[in-house]
Formats: sequence, structure tokens, C-alpha cells
Amino acid sequence: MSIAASFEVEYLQYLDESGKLLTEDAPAFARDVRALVEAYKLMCFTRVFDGKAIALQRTGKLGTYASCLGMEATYVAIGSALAEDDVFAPFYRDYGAQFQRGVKPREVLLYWGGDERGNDFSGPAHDFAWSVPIATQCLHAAGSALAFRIRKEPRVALATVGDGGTSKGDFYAAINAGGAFTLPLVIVIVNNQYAISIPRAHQTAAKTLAQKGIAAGIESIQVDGNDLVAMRVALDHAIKRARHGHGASLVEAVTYRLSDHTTADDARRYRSEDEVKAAWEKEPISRLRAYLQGMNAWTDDEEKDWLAECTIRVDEEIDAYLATRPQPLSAMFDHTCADLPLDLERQRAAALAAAKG
Amino acid sequence: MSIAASFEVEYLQYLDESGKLLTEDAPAFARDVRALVEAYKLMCFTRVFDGKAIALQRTGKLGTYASCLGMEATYVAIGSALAEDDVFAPFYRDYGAQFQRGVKPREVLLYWGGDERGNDFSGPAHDFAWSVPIATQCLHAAGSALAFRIRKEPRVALATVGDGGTSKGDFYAAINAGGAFTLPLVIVIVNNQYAISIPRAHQTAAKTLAQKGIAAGIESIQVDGNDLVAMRVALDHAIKRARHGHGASLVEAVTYRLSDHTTADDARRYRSEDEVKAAWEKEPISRLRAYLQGMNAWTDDEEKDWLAECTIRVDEEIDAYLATRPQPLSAMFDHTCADLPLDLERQRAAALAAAKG
Amino acid sequence: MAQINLIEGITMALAHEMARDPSVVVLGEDVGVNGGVFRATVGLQQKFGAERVIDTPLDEAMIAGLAVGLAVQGMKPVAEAQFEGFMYPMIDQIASHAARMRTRTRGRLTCPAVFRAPWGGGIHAPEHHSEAIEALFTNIAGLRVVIASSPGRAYGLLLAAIRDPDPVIFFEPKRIYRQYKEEVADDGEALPLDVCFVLRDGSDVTLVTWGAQVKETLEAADMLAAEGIGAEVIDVATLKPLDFDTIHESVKKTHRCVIVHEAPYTGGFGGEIAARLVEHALYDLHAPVERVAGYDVPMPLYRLEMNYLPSVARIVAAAKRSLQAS
Amino acid sequence: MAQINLIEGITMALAHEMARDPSVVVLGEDVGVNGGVFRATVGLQQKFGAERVIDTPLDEAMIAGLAVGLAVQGMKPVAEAQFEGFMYPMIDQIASHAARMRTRTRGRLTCPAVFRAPWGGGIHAPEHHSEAIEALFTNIAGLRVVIASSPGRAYGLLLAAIRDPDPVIFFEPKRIYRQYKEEVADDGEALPLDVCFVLRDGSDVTLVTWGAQVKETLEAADMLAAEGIGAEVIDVATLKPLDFDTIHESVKKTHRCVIVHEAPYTGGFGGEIAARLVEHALYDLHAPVERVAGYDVPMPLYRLEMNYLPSVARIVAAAKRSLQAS
Ligand SMILES: Cc1ncc(C[n+]2csc(CCOP(=O)(O)OP(=O)(O)O)c2C)c(N)n1
Ligand SMILES: Cc1ncc(C[n+]2csc(CCOP(=O)(O)OP(=O)(O)O)c2C)c(N)n1
Ligand SMILES: [Mg+2]
Ligand SMILES: [Mg+2]
Repeated sequence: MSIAASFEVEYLQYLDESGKLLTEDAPAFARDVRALVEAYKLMCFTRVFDGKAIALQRTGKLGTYASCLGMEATYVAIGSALAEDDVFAPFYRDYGAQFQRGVKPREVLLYWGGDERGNDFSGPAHDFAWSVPIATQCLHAAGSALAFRIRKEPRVALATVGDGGTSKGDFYAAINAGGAFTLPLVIVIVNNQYAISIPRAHQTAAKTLAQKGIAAGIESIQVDGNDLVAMRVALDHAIKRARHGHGASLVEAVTYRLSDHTTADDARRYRSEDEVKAAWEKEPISRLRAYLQGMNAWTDDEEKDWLAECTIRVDEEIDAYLATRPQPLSAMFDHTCADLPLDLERQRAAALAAAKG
Repeated sequence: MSIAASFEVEYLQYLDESGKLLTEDAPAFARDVRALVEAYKLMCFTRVFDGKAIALQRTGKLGTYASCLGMEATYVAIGSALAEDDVFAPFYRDYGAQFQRGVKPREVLLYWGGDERGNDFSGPAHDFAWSVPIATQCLHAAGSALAFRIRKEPRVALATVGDGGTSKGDFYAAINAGGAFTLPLVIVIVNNQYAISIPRAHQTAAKTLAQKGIAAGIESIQVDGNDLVAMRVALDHAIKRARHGHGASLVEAVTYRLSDHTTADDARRYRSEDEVKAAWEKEPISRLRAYLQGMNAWTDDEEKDWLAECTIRVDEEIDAYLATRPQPLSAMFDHTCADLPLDLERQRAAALAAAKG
Repeated sequence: MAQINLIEGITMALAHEMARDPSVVVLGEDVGVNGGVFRATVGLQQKFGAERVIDTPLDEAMIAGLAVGLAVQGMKPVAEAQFEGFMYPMIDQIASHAARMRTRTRGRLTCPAVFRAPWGGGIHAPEHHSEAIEALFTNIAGLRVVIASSPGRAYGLLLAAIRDPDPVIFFEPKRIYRQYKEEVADDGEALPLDVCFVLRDGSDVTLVTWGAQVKETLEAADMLAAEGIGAEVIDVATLKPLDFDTIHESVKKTHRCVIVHEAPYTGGFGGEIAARLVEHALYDLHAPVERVAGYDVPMPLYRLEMNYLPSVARIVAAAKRSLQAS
Repeated sequence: MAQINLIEGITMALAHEMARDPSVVVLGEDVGVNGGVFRATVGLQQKFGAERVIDTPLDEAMIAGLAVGLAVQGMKPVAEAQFEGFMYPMIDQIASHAARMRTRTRGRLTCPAVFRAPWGGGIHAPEHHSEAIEALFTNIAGLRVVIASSPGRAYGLLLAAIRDPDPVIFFEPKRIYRQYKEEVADDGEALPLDVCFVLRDGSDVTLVTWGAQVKETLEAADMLAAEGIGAEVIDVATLKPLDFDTIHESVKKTHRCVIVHEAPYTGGFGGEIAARLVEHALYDLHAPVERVAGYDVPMPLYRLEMNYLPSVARIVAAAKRSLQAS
């Protein structure tokens, strides 16, 4: 009996729950006040947006909506760590990252409002649209990374996937391809502890989700996903490695879904109020606020002003969303393929005629 | 930074390439001469069968055939470690295991000879048939194990899968289910270094295939698959754990495919003669023979007699195969479902009429 | 006798069969503690325990493969895909194994599994939650493909599907899950899996449909009746094996046929029915067969979905075209 | 001009397009060093390097998903499934993403990928190596579904498929990979992806087919000709979008139609063509349409496969039935 291989999965956290630095030798980023304030503001903005989107759904002005409550640090870290040229392949609650990349809130609303034009968004034109079939987007990121490798472009592809998504073959295939092809790929597991009603512990017997990267032979780390500093440090490292040809990595962001799964869900059916209350103690925004305030980098007045401004901005976006003119019926046909075949031309004409009555 | 989890993958080997024990404190099984001779004889039988099956294919009397040359120890260990009541879900070159379980060589030939009756074999009636879609059988074993758990039966399901098969989502899903449901499941990776032309190193960046079990949180071990003793010890342990409710495990058997992938393949296109020559040095049969002879448990005369007997027995099986009467055309219809629906009755009648001309 | 809606028919059938037959197990994502995202399995885990109502990790290929393993080893798994749009990863296990286990082994092994999924559009759901993909299964030999369209048929057909000794694909039109209630006795009476149901008699035109379109088709028949046109309405229910004889009998009488389905037109199962007509009923037809179907475009997001789905108006217009022909 | 067989037409098209367009890449299992299990990609890796002719790990869902990612980011991937029977795990990525990338994003992102696979039975292959599963793709909106049946059409259609700005499913009838050689110029001339090819003129009956059955159908036409019956033979080639007009023109002339395919009868794409006839050509038909197809059973292992596949005799008999009708 000998040892064929051994592995360690590291856990990264810099800020404790009360916003104090856990270590003396914090990374430079922990002192980058400007960047931190920027990130903090976007986290707040995301939360304001999220609350208003849920309210819109409740009043019948939006379809089913997937909240990102509690996951703001993870997503804003992703958005701020990526370069514009990089490719982002989100799943469906990645608004923080997407806002940073230029996607407009009104576009998010359009998508959940049942209008494809939300996917024709203002973010980088090469970014992927929202992906509903769980984990499939991981392979799109891997394929994008393969394209960059082939074309020798110094670009990185990053996909997010949920804790539930790590059970799917596509996730595994993507990290395995990332390792096998040494791809400029980063997969971030947004471990918010639930896949609808299924708790993290039921998805897998793996102690950490990060250790799944061992199966693919790629660098893997577990991070406090509610700690913006730790998330950025981990992502910066992973993205840099990827960009410099050192291959793929896996980042598990440990966070918590404070909301229902979507507006169609009622989380009280499957988890206790105590658990949710405990999770609120660890949420990312108050933690970062405390840290910034500890550094005198953020005041209560700034907080008040910024939240007010967020409300105004989000309301503007909502107004723009609500004022968007509906797509014509023909839109259903016109983007099926580059040139409509005869069959579709005929169907299009019939549909238009039928709509006229 | 702290350590969230750490892992070791052990490597198990008892017999070196020349058939010497590598350790003083060998397991009891290494002294079980009767069992070892039994296993040795079956390994030889399997090899004789294999050679003759290839010859049959070359003379047009058999369809494409997948050889097991070089993997005899792995398969015979599996066959001898399982109880009859356990369920075996093979892929397509697991003859050694299957012979042990009662499958007749003529049935193997029937299957590769294009006749479904080969799958209606004499092995345990609950064993799965050969599975061609790579890795899909892993889930059948997991589902079987789930059935045993539900019914509280002390049975184990074991599936084999190739090194190539470990890249497939079904493999990953099966080990993950094994961990998540604490199933009486053993998955054996028959790592013969190639998936057709793709070498092991191209399948994955993982250093060992055994470490893929870490992703599922299950016990995993790498074993010299050409060492019958090590294979049996590892399997006995895994099967016992499974049977006693301690859950799933993964066993990587490191071996080598000394043959072409199948009779439709020409391995010289993608690997060197030197490599194959080196692999012959590690092959399992001469190693075990040397070990047995070192213990005075097997003589040259016994060797000669047994090989002669194998030839006779395999020839009988081949004769039986060649003498098997063809299935009637109606067989194509009759097993589609329990009761033929009207549509199929009509098609069956038409087909029979058409065949009459 | 209870007044129940379609999804309650599903729940009632599952509960009935689980009580009757200990080998029946339910598995899928969120089917246990949560009772299913549509509440189809609500209460089952409390009643039958977590060993028989199994919340699985998130992987449909896994769910299907586990179901095959369970079924081959003597269980009767009812595997749920949360939406039909997530069944694609199940197809490999279904086509490569479930559908051929019996014939592959000449009857030694069998696969009595049910693969059920909510089906179709019209509920303002997000992307991928509204597909109608029955035609991906009807060309796979060895499967039954069934789709319910009323509370009573949901109950009776699902019972039959679970009892069937071979694999069954079972679709549930989610748009009409809660459309209306009707009296359904929990009497364990299964419905046959090889007949079409004639829902309404008529002698002028035959309207053939399945799933959620039964609603629009019956409404169209009402409108036609108001104009003195007698439309016979057939719910195919079991697409495969197809009970063509019932359809043929009707067309012998009406000489006209309109086929309605929400899956895309080209390659949809409507083509199969129309084909059978031109093979076996050519001389009975007094007018071209009409198909009212989804268009050959991916199901649009919900703002446009009602423009995609066959409407009452389109069905009525097709029926009238059919009556005007020749 | 080279004398080449069908699979050499595939190789020639791949080599041509890779030389012309640096964004074209080939990926799949054993496509590189080994040159493909059927030798379709032989020599390509030597010519274009391992970065463009990519041996992948063994997972078809992965291959399809990588192809989507590549295509969306500006490459033109030609992804191979080693056999059509291993395409099932690709369907999710194809249906959920490739087919709808353009419409989902209103044209912002596109997916110009080709998914190619050897197709069909008749080569004495093991289980799962002989399926004909085109009908699983023809009801998925947003796809083109193409199948070659001669060396020249293999070359021209594959060129067109690679150049098409949207995803194309490309099947290759492996049974006739090496059936015969013909002169094909490596001139980079693509064939259109929206027409049927009339392979033989005739005025008595129209025989419609695709893929490997073109062989038997042409042989059947020969036999019919010997009896004085003029059979027009149409190779559909592109199943979707369907060039029904060419078929219709022929039936206007012959008034009779036999459709031949090896996929199972029920739910096969033959149904779509028959359906179009009864919708649009009812009054042109003087006889019931006939379908000569595989049976509704899983493709048998090879001892029985020739009993499963449509034979010349079955085609001739169907044509004669058609001529005797009315
Ligand atoms: C393939 C597939 N199966 C099922 C679903 C339905 N579904 C939507 S979200 C979800 C849970 C996802 O959980 P997780 O991956 O943890 O992400 P989270 O929503 O928690 O962020 C499920 C099952 C889906 N979208 N795709
Ligand atoms: C899903 C699937 N894809 C492709 C194939 C074709 N194929 C047959 S064997 C094989 C390689 C398998 O390699 P491995 O898993 O290492 O098993 P081995 O044959 O080496 O024992 C491939 C690609 C298949 N049978 N199934
Ligand atoms: Mg989650
Ligand atoms: Mg191998």
C-alpha cells in the first residue's frame, strides 16, 4: 500500500461576519478602498433591484423571477474580476456580475418579462445569455475557452453554476475538459445551499464542492462567497492563471440564498426560519459596510444617499421596462435562422394573417 | 487561508511483475492457494477463449469482437469477489467476470455474432446485459443498489467502466448518487490506458482515475489491475463495506489493453510497439503463474494439461455457437413489449409475408 | 367521489398505486419534502416515506438511469422530469436502455418504468419550461407515449402506465393542470393504453388532438356547433401505439380531418396521423387533411407564446376550410 | 478530378473547408491521431494540426456543448458523434442551445455548428451502431437536418452545412460509405441545403427516400423499369427545411408516391412527407401513399438487420400496390 496522490482543498476568507479582517497580512485588494466602495455600491444596487423585481412580479408585471438575495458579493466579485474581453456564461441569477459588465436592469426585466430582447443586452456582445438548463452553460464557457486557446487570444471564459448544478454531467464534463485541454476557464460554484428544496448535503456526499475539481485535476478552492475580498482574491488568482495559460480552475463560493428559489417557490416548505435567520448574520452587504466604515471609507450619509439613488435608478429602469413596446408577432419567426426557408416564410405569413383575424 | 478538506488516494499492489510478494504481511487471500489456482485457471481459460474469438472474427464467423487481453486479472477478481445474488453491470469486455458468474462462452459469441439470445445468458438472471453506450451501465448499477437499499436486501451492485468512460456524465452521476444515497455500489474503473485511440492522459488531467471518487465523497482506491491478489483484496473490502451499509466505493484497476480496441481497430495507428512490449512485461497471467509456482502450487504439467483442456472446452463452445439455429424473423418483433399492440401485430404479419416473398 | 383537477388526478393515481404495490417508487428533483414544483407529489413522502419518494440530486440523466436500474431489479419507478424541457438528458437512457431492455435480452430483463413530465406552454413560464416534445419519443421503438387531458384520464392513464410491464413516457399538459375539476373515483380502475377517446360526436368533421389542445379543440367544436357544424373530437391520449382505427372510423363518417397539436408543425406527431389517413383512408377523405400546429420556431418566451399555440380561431378556420374544400 | 467514394467526399469537404476557412475545427472521439473510426477525418490532423483537429475526452454531451461554445465565439466546429446511436446525449445541447441561440438573443449570438454522425444499419455492427434517428431532430425548430447519399452530394452538402450560419445535423449513411466511387471535383462548390434531388425521371410513380435507401430505391426503379414502369426517384437530402415543392411536382405527374426510409415507421419522417401530400396534393393522388420503412422495433442485432431494413422487394411491391390502386 502506497500513496498514489494526495490533495488539500483550501478555504479562503478574509472578512469575518462582523466585517473585521481575520488576518494581519491581508492582500492588497483589501486596502483598495476605491475598488471596495465601487463593489459595495454595486452590491447595494443589486439588492435594491432585486427587491423591486420581486415586487414587480407580485403585482403581475413580471413573470417568474429568480432572486439573488444574499449572493451579491459573489456576483459582484465575478463582474469586477473579469475583463470586458473575457466571456461570461451565467446561469440565471447573476445580475450583480452582469450589471458590472454593462447589462441594464431593464434588460434583466425584459427577459423575465417574457421578451427575448432582454438577451440582446448591453453587456459585452460575446457574453452568453441566461441559461436555464442547469449546468449546460459550463460547457459553453469551456468551448469558448477552447476557441481562445485555438486562436491564441489572452481571454478567459468564466461560467457560474449552482450547488445543485454540480451534480450534472455537464458540470463535470466542463471541468474535465478544462483540465484535459488546459483551458483558460474558471468555473464558479455559487453554493447557496439549496437547489430549490434540495439542501446541499443531499446533492452529494462530497464534504466540499470545491473538491470536485480534484476529479478533473484542476486547481480548486473553497471561498467564503459572502466575503467580497476573499472572492476577488480567489478570482483574480484563477483568472490570472487562466489568462497566462496555466489552465482551468474551480472556485466554490459558499453563500446562502436568503430568498425563495424563485417567485414561484415558497421556501418555508423546506427550511426553517431559524436557519434563514442564522444565514442573515453572515450576509455580505452589512459585512462589507462594516469593514468600509471601520476604515472610514463609507459614512451613514453616503449610505443613505446611495440607497436613495439606487431607488431612483432602478425605478427609471423599471419605467423603461414597462414602457418597452411589445415585439411584433413576426419576431417569433425572424430570428429562427439567418434566412427564413420557404416553409417558415409561409408559416410566418399565415400567422400574421391569423393574427389579423 | 485554512484547509477545508484533505485526501489521499492509496495504491494497492502485492505481487510485483515477476510474481514476488512485495510485502511480508500479505493478506490472507495471498495464501489461499485453492482460490488462487481457481482464479488462475479462469484467467487462462479467458485468454484461450479470447484468442479463439478473435480468430473466429477473422474468418468471418463472428462480428466485431472486443478482446480482454491483458485485463484477465481484473475481471476474474470481480467475478470471484461477487456473490451470485449481487448484480453485475458489465460493459463489453468483461468475460472473465461473467464466466465466473455462469455466462457461457457460446453466449458471448452469440452476442457478438449478432444474436440477442446471447444476452439471455446462463449467468444470474438479474445480471445486466452487455452495455455498449459508454458508462450508462454505471447508473444501472446505482439504480439496482438503490432497489436493494429500499428493499433492505444485503446485496451489492457492481459496474465496470473503462478509463474513457470516466469522462462521461453517467459515470460521474453514478458515483455521486452512490455517495449521496449511501448505496451498496462498487464501480470498478478498468483503466486499460486507452479509449480506442485516446490515451489515458488525454481523457483527464486527473493524476489518478481513483481520485474522481473524491468528487462524490466516496471511498476510492487505485489498484494494480494486473495483480489478482491486490484486486481481490480491494474488491473484498469494497463489497463488504457496501453490503454492510457503509456505502459506495470506487476502485481503479490499472491495467493495459494488449489487444486492439476491437477487431475493427488497428492499434498500431496510435501507439508504439515498444509501449506494448513494455506492457507485456506486466501482464497478469505470467505474474500469477510465477507466484503460484513459487509456492509450488502449480506445475508445468498442470499448465500444459489445463491449456489443452481450455482449448477443448472453448472449441466445444464454438461448435455450440456455430450450431445454434438462427432466430426466426418473428423474434425481432416478439420481445418489443409484453403484448404486441395491433400496429406491431400487423407489421409482424407483413414482415413474415414479405420474407416468404 | 372527489372533485379533482388534472394534477390531483396524477397525485391520486400515484398514491393509489403506491399503496397497492410496494414496488412503486417515485423519484425526481423536489418530489419529496417539497411535494413537487407543481405539487404533483404533495403528501406522498409523508405517506410512504423517504425511501419510496426520493428526492434526487440534480441530474436528469441520472434520474433516468437510476429508474432503469430500479425497474430492471423489480421496482416500478415513476421518474419525474421537472419540466419536459429537461427531459433531453433522459433520452439516452430511455432510448438506449429502457426501450430495448426486453428485446435486447429476449425477455430476460424488463423495464417497467414511467417517465413523467409536465408538458407544453401557456403558463407564462420561463424559457425551456414550455416545450412539447412528444415527437422526440414517438419514433423510438419500444416505448409507449401517453398524454393525459382530463382529471379522470390523468388518473386512469397514469395507473395504466405504472402497471404496464414496459416503459411509458407520460406527459401532463401543465396549462390545464387546474383548468377544471370533475368527479373521479379513486377506484384503481386503469384506462387502456391503446385507445383514442372520442370526446364528442359529430358527423361533419373530425378534430384530432391531445394534451392541452383538447381544451381549444372542444371550444372550437362548440363554436362550430353554433354554426350548425358537427365536429367529432378525438383525444388521442396514447400516441404510441396509435389507435388509428378509432380515427379512421370517425373519418369514414365525416370525411374530413383536422389535426391539432402544439409541437412544431414539421416532424410533429400530427404528420403520423395524417400519413395514416393518406395510406388507409384516402378514399374516405373529401378534403385535404389540415394540421393546426405550433410553428417551426423555438417556443417563444411568454409574451408571444399565445401567438404560437394553436388557437380556437385557427382550429375553427381549418375546420371550415376543410368543409369548403371540394 | 478524383474518383472518390462517399466517405472520401466527407474527408475532401472537411479538408477543403479547413484550408479555406481558419475558423473551421473538427472535434470528436478518435478524429485526430486515429483519423476517425471510419477514417472520415484521416490525414486532417497531420494537415491542420492538433489545435484544429481535436481528439476529445469521451463524452458526447461535452462534445456538443464545446461545439456550442466554440460556435458562439466565432469558430465553425464540425463535431462528430462516432455513431448516430451515441448522439442522444448531444440532444440537450443541440435542442436547448444550438437550435435557439439566434432566436433567444434576437440575433446577437449565433451557432454555426455542424453535428455529423455515421447513420443507419447494414454493416454488421454491434448494438447501438445502426440506428436511424433523424426523426428525433426534425421536430426541433431551429435545425437543418441533412443526409447525404452519394460521394458528390456528401461533398457539396457538407460544404454547405459548414458554411451555413446556423446549426446543421449532418448524417452519413455508413452502409454506402464505400458503395461506389464517382468523379467529384474538389472545387469548393456547395450544394443548396433546401432542395430535394431528382435522381431519376419517371412518370408512373414517385419514390421518395434519403440516405442509404437511395441505393435500394434506385435498384427498385431499375426493376420496375424492366417491367415498363417509370419510377421517379427523389433523394430528399435536406429533410428540414423540406423542399416539398419538388416532391409535389413529381406527384402531380405520377399521381403515386412511395416513401422509403429505414427509421421505424411510426413517427418517422416519412409521415411528414405523406402528411404534406394529404394536405397539399390530395387531388393529385390516384392511390394511397405507401411507406416502406423500418418496423416499430428496436434495430435488431445484425443477424436480423437485413430483415428490418427496407428491401428492394418491399419497395417494388409497394410501388406495384400503388399502381394497382384505383
Ligand atoms: C436540467 C434542469 N433540470 C431542472 C431544472 C429546474 N430547476 C431550476 S433551478 C433548479 C435548482 C438549481 O439549483 P442550483 O444549481 O443550486 O442553483 P440555484 O437556483 O440554487 O442558484 C432546478 C432543479 C432546470 N432548470 N434544468
Ligand atoms: C456513448 C458512446 N460513445 C462512443 C462509443 C464508441 N466507443 C466504443 S468503445 C469506446 C472507447 C471506450 O474506452 P474505455 O471506456 O476506456 O473502455 P475500453 O474499450 O478501453 O475498455 C468508444 C469511444 C460508445 N460505445 N458509446
Ligand atoms: Mg443552489
Ligand atoms: Mg480503456
